[in-house]
Amino acid sequence: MAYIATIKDEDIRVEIEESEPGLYRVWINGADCKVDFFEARENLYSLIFDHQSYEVDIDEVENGSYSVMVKGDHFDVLVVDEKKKKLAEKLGAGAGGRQEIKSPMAGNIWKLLKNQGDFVKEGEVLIILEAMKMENEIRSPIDGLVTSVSAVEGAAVSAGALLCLIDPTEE
Amino acid sequence: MAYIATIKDEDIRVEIEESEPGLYRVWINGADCKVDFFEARENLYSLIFDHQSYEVDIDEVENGSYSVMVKGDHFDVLVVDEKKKKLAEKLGAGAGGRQEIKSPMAGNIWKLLKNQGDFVKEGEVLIILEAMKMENEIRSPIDGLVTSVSAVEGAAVSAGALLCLIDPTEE
Amino acid sequence: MFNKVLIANRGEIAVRVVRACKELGIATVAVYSEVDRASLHVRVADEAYCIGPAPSSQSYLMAEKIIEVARKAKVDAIHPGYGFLSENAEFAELCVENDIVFIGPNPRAIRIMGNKTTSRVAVAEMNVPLVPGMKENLLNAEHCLEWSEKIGYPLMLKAAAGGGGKGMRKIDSPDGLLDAFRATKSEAIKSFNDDAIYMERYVDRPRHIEIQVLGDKHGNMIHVGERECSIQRRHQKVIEEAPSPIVDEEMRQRMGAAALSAARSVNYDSAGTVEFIVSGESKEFFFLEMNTRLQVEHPITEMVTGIDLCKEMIRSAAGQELTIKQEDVQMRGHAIECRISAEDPDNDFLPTPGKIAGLRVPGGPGIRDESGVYEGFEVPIHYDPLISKLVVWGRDRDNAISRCRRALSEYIVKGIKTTIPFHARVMLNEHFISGDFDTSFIDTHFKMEDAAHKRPDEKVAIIGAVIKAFRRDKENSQRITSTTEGGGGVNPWKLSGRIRSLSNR
Amino acid sequence: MFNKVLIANRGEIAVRVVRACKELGIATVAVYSEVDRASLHVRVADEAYCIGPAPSSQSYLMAEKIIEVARKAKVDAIHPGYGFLSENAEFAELCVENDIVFIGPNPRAIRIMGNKTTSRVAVAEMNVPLVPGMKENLLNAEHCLEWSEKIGYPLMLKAAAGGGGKGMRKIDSPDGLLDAFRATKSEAIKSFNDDAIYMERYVDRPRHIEIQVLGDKHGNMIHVGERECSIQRRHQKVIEEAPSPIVDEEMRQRMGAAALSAARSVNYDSAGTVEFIVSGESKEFFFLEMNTRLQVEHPITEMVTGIDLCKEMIRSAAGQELTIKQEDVQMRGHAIECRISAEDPDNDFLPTPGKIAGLRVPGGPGIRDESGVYEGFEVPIHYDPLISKLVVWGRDRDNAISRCRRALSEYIVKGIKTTIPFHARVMLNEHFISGDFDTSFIDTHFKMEDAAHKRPDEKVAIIGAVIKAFRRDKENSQRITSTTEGGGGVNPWKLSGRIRSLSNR
Repeated sequence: MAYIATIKDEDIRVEIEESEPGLYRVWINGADCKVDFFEARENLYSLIFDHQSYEVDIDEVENGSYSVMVKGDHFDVLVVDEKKKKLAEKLGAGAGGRQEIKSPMAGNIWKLLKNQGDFVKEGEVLIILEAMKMENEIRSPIDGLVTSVSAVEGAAVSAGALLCLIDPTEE
Repeated sequence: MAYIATIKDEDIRVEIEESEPGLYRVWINGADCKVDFFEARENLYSLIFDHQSYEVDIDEVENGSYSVMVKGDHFDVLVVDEKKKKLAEKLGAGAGGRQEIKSPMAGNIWKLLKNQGDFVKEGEVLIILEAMKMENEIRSPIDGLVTSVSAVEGAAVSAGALLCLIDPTEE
Repeated sequence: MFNKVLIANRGEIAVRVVRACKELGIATVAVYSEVDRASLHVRVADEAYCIGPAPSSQSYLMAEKIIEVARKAKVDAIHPGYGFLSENAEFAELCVENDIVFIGPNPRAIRIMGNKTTSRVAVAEMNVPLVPGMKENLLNAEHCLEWSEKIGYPLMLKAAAGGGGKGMRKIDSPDGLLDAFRATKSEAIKSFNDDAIYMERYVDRPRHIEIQVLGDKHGNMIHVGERECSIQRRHQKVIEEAPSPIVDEEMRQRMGAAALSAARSVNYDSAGTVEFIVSGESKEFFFLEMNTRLQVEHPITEMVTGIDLCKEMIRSAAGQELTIKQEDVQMRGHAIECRISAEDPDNDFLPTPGKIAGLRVPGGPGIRDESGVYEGFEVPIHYDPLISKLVVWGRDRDNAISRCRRALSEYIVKGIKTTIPFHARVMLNEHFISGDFDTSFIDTHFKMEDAAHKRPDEKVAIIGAVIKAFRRDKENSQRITSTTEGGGGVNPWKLSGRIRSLSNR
Repeated sequence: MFNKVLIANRGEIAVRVVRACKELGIATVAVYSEVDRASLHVRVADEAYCIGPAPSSQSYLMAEKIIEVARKAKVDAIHPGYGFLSENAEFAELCVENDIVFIGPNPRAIRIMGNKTTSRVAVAEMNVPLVPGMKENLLNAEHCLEWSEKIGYPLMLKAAAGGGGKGMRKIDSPDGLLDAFRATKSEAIKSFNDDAIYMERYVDRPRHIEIQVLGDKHGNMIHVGERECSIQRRHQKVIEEAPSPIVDEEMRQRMGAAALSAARSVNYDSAGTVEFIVSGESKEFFFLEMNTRLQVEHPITEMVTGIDLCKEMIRSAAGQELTIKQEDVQMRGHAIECRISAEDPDNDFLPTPGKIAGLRVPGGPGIRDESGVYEGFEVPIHYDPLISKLVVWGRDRDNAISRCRRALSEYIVKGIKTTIPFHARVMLNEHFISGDFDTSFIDTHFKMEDAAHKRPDEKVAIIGAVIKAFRRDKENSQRITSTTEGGGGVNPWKLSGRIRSLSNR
């Protein structure tokens, strides 16, 4: 089976087949390696390939999006079935468009600096979130118009909660 | 609700009700206490009652039979719904009878010392099991007749596997 | 000795104090806020009392409430840990009024050392060196020029009400002095609502080095060596070590003597720390402040001296004499502490409260784990992000660093991001390894050097992720198959579509 | 220094050696049997090779196979750990023949010390004291009477081929001597197929005390103090401590000198241990044997001396000179090791292989965890039951014991039973606390005293179990309700009956 792995905007084609339970043959960058893949505990794997032993921490953050830790280094890897990727590309990527601003962590809304109807610049602070005795600024990723604000000052929010929506504007 | 807890052959009546989620009122030995019961992780509990804090390790070994560890001491507690217990007592305990000899641990059958048809004395060694470089003797709990042997010399067995059956005899 | 002690704190320091009490045969009472029922300190203590809602102003800072619990639980003494009520003289007095021993210094020492002005006056009388500068505030531009000639360049303008690294400005030459004078004043009023500023010498390549002292109620006092605390991020210590790479035995004795003088100025009678700013160039040292409590970083001193500071502090509060004499204090080897926080080092140290889904703590020789959490614990959003401290001992600094690197490689926290990878990278940094750094290291040098750091295992990460994706896809397709087989009347096509769409979310 | 080292072992000692190598910057190669794929040593090493099926005779003892892997992986050296091939002179020679350094002493030292007779002859020449007795075997009853007069009572009759505490008999007076002579002979032939027996003085209240030595290939050799190993169960050490409660500095130096003489008799050039039997009465000590490897209990010596024995052993094998001189060796404080085994102490120490469902390792000051397992690991049935070692340091013996007690109270292993509760009870035992014990302590004194031990928390156990039962019953009844509500066409009565019967199994 073939996948496209995307890491730091680079696409890498990886072919894989299972030779025995837990043993995989992987073709990457032209090289062919045999990998012994063992789940030592949930989301923590012991990989042995070419007799090299690695402890690899792999969490699937969202579907196909993996947060990987190897020897203290963190990697974000997006893995997509090659066929699906091609199909998706044919259908077109879909415009960037509306930005959903989500809370990067659990916390309390300290201050709302922008309200519905405000124009904001890229990098401008929208909301200040308080967690663990620290103030954390949440900034706009684009120039745009704040079309809706769901955050309420003083309220607690969980990680990933929608805070507001910003529609792109062209000045 | 009322339970009968049996510990070291002594029956103790315990009444219990849940006053709030995680908070219990327990009547035991005439005393009444409020218990804050929190599952810190699977089968490991933090109990606070009368402001005393305990870490208690409770595993349900079989239905109603609990293996409990408090501050390094191990207790076997059998807990039965009072109503069911009374019912069971009415129906009669059911004769002791046939003994199922089960493997107390995973291991290898090292030696079979008794075969089907052999008479054995209480305490006589039936089987020697080998595990972790140690030989472990499995003894007969009663005087009786070996009516069937399922263990095979040299074979691996898992914990709880049936090794043989012994029917009581009267000399 | 005490029979029962209440610990008015939470997290790793509360656990630390419970352990010390257990080893001394003292019963312990934990207090906890409503969100801390599941906290480790509640589980390890002998007794536990809920004292209010999550915000510390309504729980851990409620002096009256804590005293009430202390009376109810009939404790002999209260250990405040660090933070919260630990440097609150009124609380210490309240304890005394209620016949409860406060495990810390006398209230007067807390009060004097808690204020910049009174502490500087007190220690100056004992001839403890202060950074050369003014004792009063700058009146006007002329006054400013006049003092600049006395002090010389580079110099610092500082807001009198400042702190935590805010309201300071370094001036290199007379050119910008008057503009800076006005700017600092205006900043000071904006930030602190007080435009008083003063002038001080700029300490070149400043390092933060502190001396641990230990006193009892019989007038005995010793110092037990220094800690190097220059590795800071935004004026917060993140890595500490003992001994300091720049302090030799002669300097240690001079600093120790100065620290003892400072402590004697307030009849200090507990464990405490005298902080100095040290010039990395000239190695001159100047009094900064005294912390009248057990510090976060106390374990590194324990590792090199073999003295249990927490136990000694409790013993001394109970009226016992110190069991160690100055001449018995010997440093052996080198210790490093890494503060492990629930913060994402790859994302500007954003706090990462949440559930610790998995935890593996390093082991083996020379490793000490000072943790306040456990697997399954939900790190709350209400308190500071320190979840544990990794303390490492080695025969010398090189051995300690290589051991620390090894330990960090074993340390796994799953579910939330932590500063573990950050520490691992500092342990590989040339400047850190050479010992050549000052308090600006992390925010300047390290940041730059770290950006260039190589990540050799990208291929392993890709292969791991692809195998995981492959296994998931395979499992999903098997689930479809087996459901189909066992599913009886369900239309397999519909089902397959439903599961696909779930797995594509 | 080496670039890469193969560790020909498994479990905690393999992990220990990997850690030492990592700290020295040496790459590591693990070998593992088919059932050990999931073992911790495989996960922490840089490389890993499977060497065969589970039985050690087909894997960890396969010298040729290990050498083959070593050549393939291009390692410079092999560390054998303890057990398996560690005291196999042929294996050490095989390494040399293949240009691989064996991390241990020269093969001749292994061979001589591996044999009771040759080792006694070798050390006797260096005037190391041996238990007074015969060097030959007893010929007949007359010979027996003759020697009994030379040696005096009480005396020991021992099978020449015996070991591990078998084939020994203590004789208190001339009355039973000849009967015992015949009985021991007949036992000897039954147990060892060899009826040779000899006579030795009985050492009163025998303690087992050993001296750690450290040598290099340049003729340097030091001793680094003693370990008290008298706490044994069926002749297996279970708790060790350093220093010994009965050894003072003068005795330490005498024992150290004897140990160095013993080691010099074979030009010892690595880490090793000279074991002595010591009379608890007279404090006389006698050579027992020399172990030519790193011992299980080496960490306690590391804790009190600050010397990393494992690293020194590797450095010395690489041809480096010892970095420590005899005069630099200083013991600080007291260390205790508890061997944590997968055995059920409440059930005659029955082995308990199986899955570790939960694991919490103690932390805080003075604790060292030397573990070979992790949460989720399945302890295999094929190897010895040691899963980890808890090593504790304290300022003195009392502090070490109270800390050990505290640490054991934090230690949780779920899924399998372990010896943790056993250790906790020893730490509360009066005789142990007073230091007044000999090698028979566990099997005699402790057993008796332990049976009487109070279990104050029975009520807590009952309440916990009842609440758990109540919660389960409540959950079951809720499950019935909710299933009924959502269940559509299913007859609720039938369902309820089914679930009840399940929950009654």
